[in-house]
Amino acid sequence: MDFKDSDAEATYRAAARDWLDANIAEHDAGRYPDDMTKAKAWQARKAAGGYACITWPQEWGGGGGTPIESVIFGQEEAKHAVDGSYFTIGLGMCVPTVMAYADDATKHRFVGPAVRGDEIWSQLFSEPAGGSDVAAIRTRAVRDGDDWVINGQKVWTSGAHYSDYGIVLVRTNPDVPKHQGLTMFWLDLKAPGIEIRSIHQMSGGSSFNEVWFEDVRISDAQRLGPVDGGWKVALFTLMNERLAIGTSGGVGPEDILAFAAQANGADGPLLKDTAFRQTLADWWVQSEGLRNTRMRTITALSKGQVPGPESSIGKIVAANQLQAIGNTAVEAGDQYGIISDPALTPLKGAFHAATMWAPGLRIAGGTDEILKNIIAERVLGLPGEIRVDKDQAFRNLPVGA
Amino acid sequence: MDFKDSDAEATYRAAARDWLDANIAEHDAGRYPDDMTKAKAWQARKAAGGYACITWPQEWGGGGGTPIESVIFGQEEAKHAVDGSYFTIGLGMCVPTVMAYADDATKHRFVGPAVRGDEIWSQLFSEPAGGSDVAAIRTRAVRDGDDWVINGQKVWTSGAHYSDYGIVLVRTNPDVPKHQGLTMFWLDLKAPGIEIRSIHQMSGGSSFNEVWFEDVRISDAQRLGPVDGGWKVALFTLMNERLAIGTSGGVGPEDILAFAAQANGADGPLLKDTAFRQTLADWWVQSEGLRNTRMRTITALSKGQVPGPESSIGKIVAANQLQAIGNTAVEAGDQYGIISDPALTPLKGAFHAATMWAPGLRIAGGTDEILKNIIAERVLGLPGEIRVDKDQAFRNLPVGA
Amino acid sequence: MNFDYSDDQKFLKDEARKFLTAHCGSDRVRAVLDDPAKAHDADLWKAVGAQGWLGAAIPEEFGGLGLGHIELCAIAEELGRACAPIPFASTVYFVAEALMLYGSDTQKVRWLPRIAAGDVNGAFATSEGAGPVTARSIRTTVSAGKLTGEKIPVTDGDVADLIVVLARDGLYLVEKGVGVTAEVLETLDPTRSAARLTFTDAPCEKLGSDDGIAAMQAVFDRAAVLLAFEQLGGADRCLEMAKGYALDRYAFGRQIGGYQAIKHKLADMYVKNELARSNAYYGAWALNVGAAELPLAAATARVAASDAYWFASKENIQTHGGMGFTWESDCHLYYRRSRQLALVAGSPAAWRERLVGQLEMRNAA
Amino acid sequence: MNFDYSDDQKFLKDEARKFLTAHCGSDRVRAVLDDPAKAHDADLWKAVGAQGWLGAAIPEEFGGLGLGHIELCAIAEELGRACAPIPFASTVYFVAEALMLYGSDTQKVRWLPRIAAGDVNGAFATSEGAGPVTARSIRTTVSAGKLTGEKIPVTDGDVADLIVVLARDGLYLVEKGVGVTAEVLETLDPTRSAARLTFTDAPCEKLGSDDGIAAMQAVFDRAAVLLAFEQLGGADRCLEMAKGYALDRYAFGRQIGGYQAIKHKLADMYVKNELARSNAYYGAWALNVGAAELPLAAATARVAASDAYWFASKENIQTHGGMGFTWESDCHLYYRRSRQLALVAGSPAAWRERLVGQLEMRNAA
Repeated sequence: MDFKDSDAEATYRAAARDWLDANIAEHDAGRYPDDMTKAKAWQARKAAGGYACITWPQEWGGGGGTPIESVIFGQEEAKHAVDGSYFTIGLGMCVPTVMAYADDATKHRFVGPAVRGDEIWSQLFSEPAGGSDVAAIRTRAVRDGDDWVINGQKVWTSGAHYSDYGIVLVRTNPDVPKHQGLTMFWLDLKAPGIEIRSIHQMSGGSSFNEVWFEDVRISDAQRLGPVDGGWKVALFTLMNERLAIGTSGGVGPEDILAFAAQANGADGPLLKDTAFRQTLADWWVQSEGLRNTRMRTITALSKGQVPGPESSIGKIVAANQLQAIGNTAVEAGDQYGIISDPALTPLKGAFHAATMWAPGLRIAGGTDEILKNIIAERVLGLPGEIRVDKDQAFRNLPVGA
Repeated sequence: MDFKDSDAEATYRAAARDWLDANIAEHDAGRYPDDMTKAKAWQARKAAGGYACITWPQEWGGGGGTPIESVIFGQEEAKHAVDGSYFTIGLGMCVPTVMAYADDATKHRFVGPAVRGDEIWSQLFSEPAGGSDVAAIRTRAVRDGDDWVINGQKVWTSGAHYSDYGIVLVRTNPDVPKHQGLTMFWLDLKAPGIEIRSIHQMSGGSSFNEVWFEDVRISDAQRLGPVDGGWKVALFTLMNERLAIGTSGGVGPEDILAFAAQANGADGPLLKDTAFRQTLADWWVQSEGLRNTRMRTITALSKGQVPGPESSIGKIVAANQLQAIGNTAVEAGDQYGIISDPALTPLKGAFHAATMWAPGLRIAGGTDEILKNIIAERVLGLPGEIRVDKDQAFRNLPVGA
Repeated sequence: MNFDYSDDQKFLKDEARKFLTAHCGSDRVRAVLDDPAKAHDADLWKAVGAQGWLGAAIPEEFGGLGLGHIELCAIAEELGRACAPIPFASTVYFVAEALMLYGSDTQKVRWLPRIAAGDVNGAFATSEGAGPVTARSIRTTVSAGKLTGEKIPVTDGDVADLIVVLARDGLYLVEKGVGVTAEVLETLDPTRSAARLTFTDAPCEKLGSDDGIAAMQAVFDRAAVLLAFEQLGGADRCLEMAKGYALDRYAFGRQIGGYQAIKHKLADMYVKNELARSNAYYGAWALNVGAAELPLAAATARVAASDAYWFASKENIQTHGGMGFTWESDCHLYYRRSRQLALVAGSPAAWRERLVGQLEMRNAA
Repeated sequence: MNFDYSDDQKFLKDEARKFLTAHCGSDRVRAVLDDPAKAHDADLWKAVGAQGWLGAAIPEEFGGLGLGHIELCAIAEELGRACAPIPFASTVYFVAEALMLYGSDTQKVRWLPRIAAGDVNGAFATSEGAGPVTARSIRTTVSAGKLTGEKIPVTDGDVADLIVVLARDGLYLVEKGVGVTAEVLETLDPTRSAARLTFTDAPCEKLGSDDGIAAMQAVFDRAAVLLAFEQLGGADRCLEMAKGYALDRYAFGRQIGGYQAIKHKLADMYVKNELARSNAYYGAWALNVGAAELPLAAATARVAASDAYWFASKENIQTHGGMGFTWESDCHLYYRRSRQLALVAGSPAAWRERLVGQLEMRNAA
């Protein structure tokens, strides 16, 4: 066990640091998460420097580096508070799927622009009736000569409103059991018949979308994997999702520690209250545990092992902790805690935002309950749920009100 | 809502108090929970005074009183720290079943002696392979003329070693689904072929037994309810169990408060530590909540309503709280906390005993998990578990290693 | 002994539910949520006044119905269930209770009938910033009958006609108008309004003794019981919503309410709600008869109810999955309100501390 | 960067598991549990010594294997997994570490080789009664080279040859014999022994500086990491047992491991164990390289491991149902040991406090 850089790693880190210092001032796009133009420029700059998709082969525009190098660059980049969230889903989930399942021409057309940030990708799997049951997809694609015609509705599509392309999972055969009648395609999100509407979240924001398909016509050449073989392709895509979502991206133990040092408790600063201190210690233990668990995963990756479902623990722990930290800071304000105006609240309202956002994080990318099932079944080998839908044709499955 | 005695209730309470003051000194049996002779004498005394089985009709030896009166007497009796646990199962579960299902002669023979404490009853349902699945009973009763011959093994039988009689649930037909082949009998626990062995608990004590049946012959006249109709009888018996087990009988918030007032924390008495105080408040809220919930149940009883499965909440909350309180007091000792010698520990080792006993309380009379299922299904009306054993003959059901 | 509502009280409660079902559907709550200009639902507020609910616990001699506090608890439970967007708590649980506790006959005669009639909105102004309200944290002073200070947040402060203000030397009555300015605040629960009130030589009148903190706490004890019923009503509604959704929603070919993770989550909600209900009942009794146990009973009721509502409102969202996270779902109305109610009379942590303090005093006695 | 055992360390760990599987089945643990006269398993203790494990982290110049602390962590994990009933922790994690930290060359030369050879049992005596050990709570004094005081409890105090004792002005080495009497104590974990040690003018020798509390804490930091691996091993074993039973046991015609309540309980165990493992690894690194982060890393590892083991050991019993509550089941061996390990170097609450104190110091720096 060695938590310090090796010589080679230290060299890589120094180079990355130098490169960031030299480049980030003039390409400070990422510091403004709401400015896509700047974010794209920064992504292009990283690609040119070999720091975009660090572990991908250089022939595809990547850095040809190791997982550890990718972590090192991420650590250094994070010090500059840049934000790469526009590209997370595309480069983390969609483009790898394209690389694995598309023909050479398609790959050559799309991978480079995605790595350089020229084009943004979106993933279209979830549906209103699906949710945790991802395969319960009703969006239909019907064959018409060399084309397919898609009708239906997707939901919880992150960033669809600013994305250029997407991969979409659709039902091509409703007469076989659920998992056996699905097919995956890539498509142009600007295609006729596609309507994108933002979802108003309870937290106030709108980072997700509903996407409606009305007679959207795409070519069979856009198919990824075999007809009715889309579930296997989807599993390939989803494998990377929970790893990406594992961090909460919100307030953490260090934030609430800093807050508590100056917040009024009943009897001095909140940080001197032993009840708060005991809880803070538990949060720290969780956060450090997750950080070191991610490091163990990286180690496994560098040894050529495939990270497994154990990475599901990240989101369960992080999302629940986020909700607890947010609410604890809110309640610490006593009556004042209800005030959410960023100008009047600690950390510009970050704790209040966390309180309102965390319920979504506990659901997005697999609910707490689904993730525990995954751990129980795939890690521990406990029996799967009894599946009443196993051998029935999709169209005969019972549905809710 | 009125949490004070009405005039009639106050009169009853005063009379009960006077009677206790007058009687308990000379019949102080109950103060010695390990002395059965004295416990029986006290029970007889109560029966003579109309204070045994207060809500039962006087013709059966009861007090002919109301549920509220029963509560009032219990409150007053508790001030004298008497212990009636020898009779709880018999009078709470077994004898009511006999009264409901036996013929008149049997009732006249047994009810009076039970009320007076002359005879103690035991309940024999659980089996090694049963556990939470109470109906998975393998103990067989085979018809032989006017008799039945019983073979098999019961487990977790409280007090079988000091009991005179018992009610036993056995399988009379293994070729029908599980719940349909059971029959209930009463029997003499001194009958030939019955062997009682105490179970050594992890907590050190032995309040439970295994009971072995080897060719135990009983008359068909001892049957309670129809042949193969025992499950319904068992449900009648069990209805009262969880209400009885609802209190933990161990240490509570007041005990740990008293302990904390004199225990050393890192910085003064433990009771001044805000972390401890916050937790203590939650325990108090739970305990008071349970106490007042029992009072609501009594109100329902006095209005002629049948207490339902909602009483399951008592044991879930009380058992988990007992474990937490016990362990918190143990851990508060820091290194010293590991010492369990009653002579060297607070409250004569009660917190340590609670730590070792609570795991059993979380299981006895229905595990946390089973009780939550009961609340979800019977109170909230959520769907039952998928029952793979529903329509299969008992003998064909899969069993474990 | 009787640990339940009486039949009359149950009838009143049923009627209140019917009324609120008709007049306070979630569309009405959302109308306040979605319109920053709306402090509350004025029509509902008027209608509630017409029902006589504002004066349920106010004696008949002061223009109330004189029913008693248990009846007011029953109403509170229904208001909480409906997530009613009106200044009921401020006016009735805080200001009317403060007047009944500490008002002179003149003050009672002047204000209580107008409160009972729905002509006066009240607000209870104690906090002056982040953290618990203590003797040290209060900077508001009174000099020559004029009150000066800043209170933030004051629930319903922007729509209050009569404000009970905590100053260094006691509670004071201040009327809207001269020397009082209000700035509306953005909060986690926009269905209830809150403001920063600035008092500059505002004319005022003493209410009760010089020990303002003790008086505030006595009012909080009474409000805590009533708020506990609102919280209980909200928590019950969350459980109902979660249960309804769990029965309607299918995943993997089964109702999600058939999965143990959901079953046990809802059972946990039920357990917390029932403990909260039992503790609230005890608090209602203590409030109604003025029992010496009130401070402990109030703290117990409030801690139980705050815990139950927080759990129910957040796990209700979780049970609903993605749908529960949308603005369109009603789940967040209850999540927001659970925060508002948990903080409006001081935080759960502060009440736990008060609870243990009461236990210590009782044991010392 | 490499966040895992090396291949060599994995090999050592596998070998340790094989050895303990052969020599430390639960029958051996039970033999100590059931016999009040047995302080530990003497045969196992001798065999462990013969394996060289006692000197794994002791430098070769002092008779050890000089492997390093990560290797010792690997052994600790397996000892915890086997619930080994031997005074390994007292001798190796506490006394040998104290000597390596604070011993003079003479003291090291005298004691470390004998410890490595298995010829000396150690004990670390700090507590003098209920509650955390603080500068104020220590009454043990030294005068003219003689130590007087009472220590309770002292883990393995009844079988120790060499005792490191905390007195008011520092740590001292005391040998069994003159002026030392031991009274065996009844504890929650009879598979590990503990005693009350009374020192009456016992000959002693100073170990390190005059700041005894700081020295004790430095030893605790090192022991905490090693104990965390024992706790992790135990917690992992509980999860294995629970999983095994959940797969074997049928209820209502199905394996109980197929019910979500059990599945999610075991998933919760897994999550806690993995967090504990990751934190223990980080602590092992800090211990091994003597990093400045050790106090914080040790506290993090210990809190995580104590929490994980408590949860796993109690929910393992729960998963086993009635069977798990019997003396015959091995479940309670782990439940008991989880209590012993959680308290032997100070309680989880004390470590949480230390953790936050370290965070404050770090932020102040």
